[in-house]
Amino acid sequence: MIAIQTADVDIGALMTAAKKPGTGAVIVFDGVVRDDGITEMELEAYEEVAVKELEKIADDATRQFGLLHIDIIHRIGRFPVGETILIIVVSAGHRKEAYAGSRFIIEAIKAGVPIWKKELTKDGGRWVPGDHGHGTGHR
Amino acid sequence: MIAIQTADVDIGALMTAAKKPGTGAVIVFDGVVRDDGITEMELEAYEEVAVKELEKIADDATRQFGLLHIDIIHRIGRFPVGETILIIVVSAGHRKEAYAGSRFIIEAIKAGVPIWKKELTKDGGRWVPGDHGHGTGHR
Amino acid sequence: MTVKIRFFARFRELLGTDIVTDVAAGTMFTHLILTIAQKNSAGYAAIFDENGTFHEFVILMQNGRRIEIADAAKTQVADGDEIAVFPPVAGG
Amino acid sequence: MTVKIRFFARFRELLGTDIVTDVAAGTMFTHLILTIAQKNSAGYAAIFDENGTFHEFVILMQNGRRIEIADAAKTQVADGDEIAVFPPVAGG
Repeated sequence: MIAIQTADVDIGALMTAAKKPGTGAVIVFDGVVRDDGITEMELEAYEEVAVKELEKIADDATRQFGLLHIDIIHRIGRFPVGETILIIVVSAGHRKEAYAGSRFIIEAIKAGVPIWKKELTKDGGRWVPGDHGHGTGHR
Repeated sequence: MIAIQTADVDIGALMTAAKKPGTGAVIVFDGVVRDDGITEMELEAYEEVAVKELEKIADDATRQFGLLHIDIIHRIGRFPVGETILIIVVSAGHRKEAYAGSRFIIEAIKAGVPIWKKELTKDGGRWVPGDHGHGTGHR
Repeated sequence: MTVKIRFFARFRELLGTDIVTDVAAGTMFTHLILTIAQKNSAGYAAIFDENGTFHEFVILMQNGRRIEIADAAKTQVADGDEIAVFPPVAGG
Repeated sequence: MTVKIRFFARFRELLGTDIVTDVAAGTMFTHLILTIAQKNSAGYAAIFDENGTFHEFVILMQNGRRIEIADAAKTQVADGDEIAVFPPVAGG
């Protein structure tokens, strides 16, 4: 499942569904709003394009690392500290591919998917600076 | 929580509890009985020593990677294909430390914790060969 | 003909988004955005330098496909196009 | 005096485990395990080579602490000891 959504994610259900035949390792990455002296985090996406980019990243990861299953759910909206903003679930036959595939996906998301984050503080807010010169990964 | 146990694990509850102040990334490793033409996997541990080794590994990982929380639950008993046999949950401020810490823990478990696995087939069984020359990591 | 312009993040806060506008046939991408951005000087400065060239970090899309800054001045927009202009991404 | 011997995995299948046995004062680690292992030739062969030396991959513990094979022949066991002998670990 690849999605940009506001709703929270049932990680247990995703992990159960990720155990395709041949699975030996499942890795979950749970990205969380970190308490950097902020009140909330606001996330915005260019949804149609972001979903396509996430699908492309999942295809690339499947091919490169022989993954058996991938979920990427990126949340948008406004969330307090501690809340999940991104879940990546991957399964593979062996741990090496699972770790490498999971890491590949998060780095690709950070480099090239049109999603933005604003840290809200009691004095206002600040857009998290992106990675200049990269832009969307798939041109 | 560090444990050797027969019972299954509530991963959702562990992940919620892992979100200590400062957490930005949680990584879950879920090790699963892989279908290598087997019927079941049987796991055995030298429990008292294994728990101490896991605690030592968790301390090492906390120190080396600045982890904020660690759970390691290794199951023993007899399990069908697809069943969880090991759960590692780590949280850190940033993804890099979380991935590295998680990987460190699984490699240390494989190298040095007194746990053994037997693959059961319809014709009998076969002990999974360990890593000769390593033995328990902490002498 | 009409096109829709979508700004995101900081650019959206300064200039709005989902701006549907009438344009003349033959209008170029850069010219269109220059015109729209001029309604707010902070928005203009966020996207363009003093020569009216896109800042090098600005990302441009036409119907979900990336347009290079170097090509935008000679890229025509067409009826029904969705044009997107946004700062570097920061998801994950 | 009595000691408890714990074998694990393949060694346990061949020799049993949690073997509580009376030993004379001054008994050495290697000698104790040689004596116990002799009750089953496959168990003996799994742990010792033809010279009665531990196979290099065998792991030895006395009360949860690792004993090197080179030291085991001259390591005395004591009353109440828990002695463990096992093959290379394979958890995870």
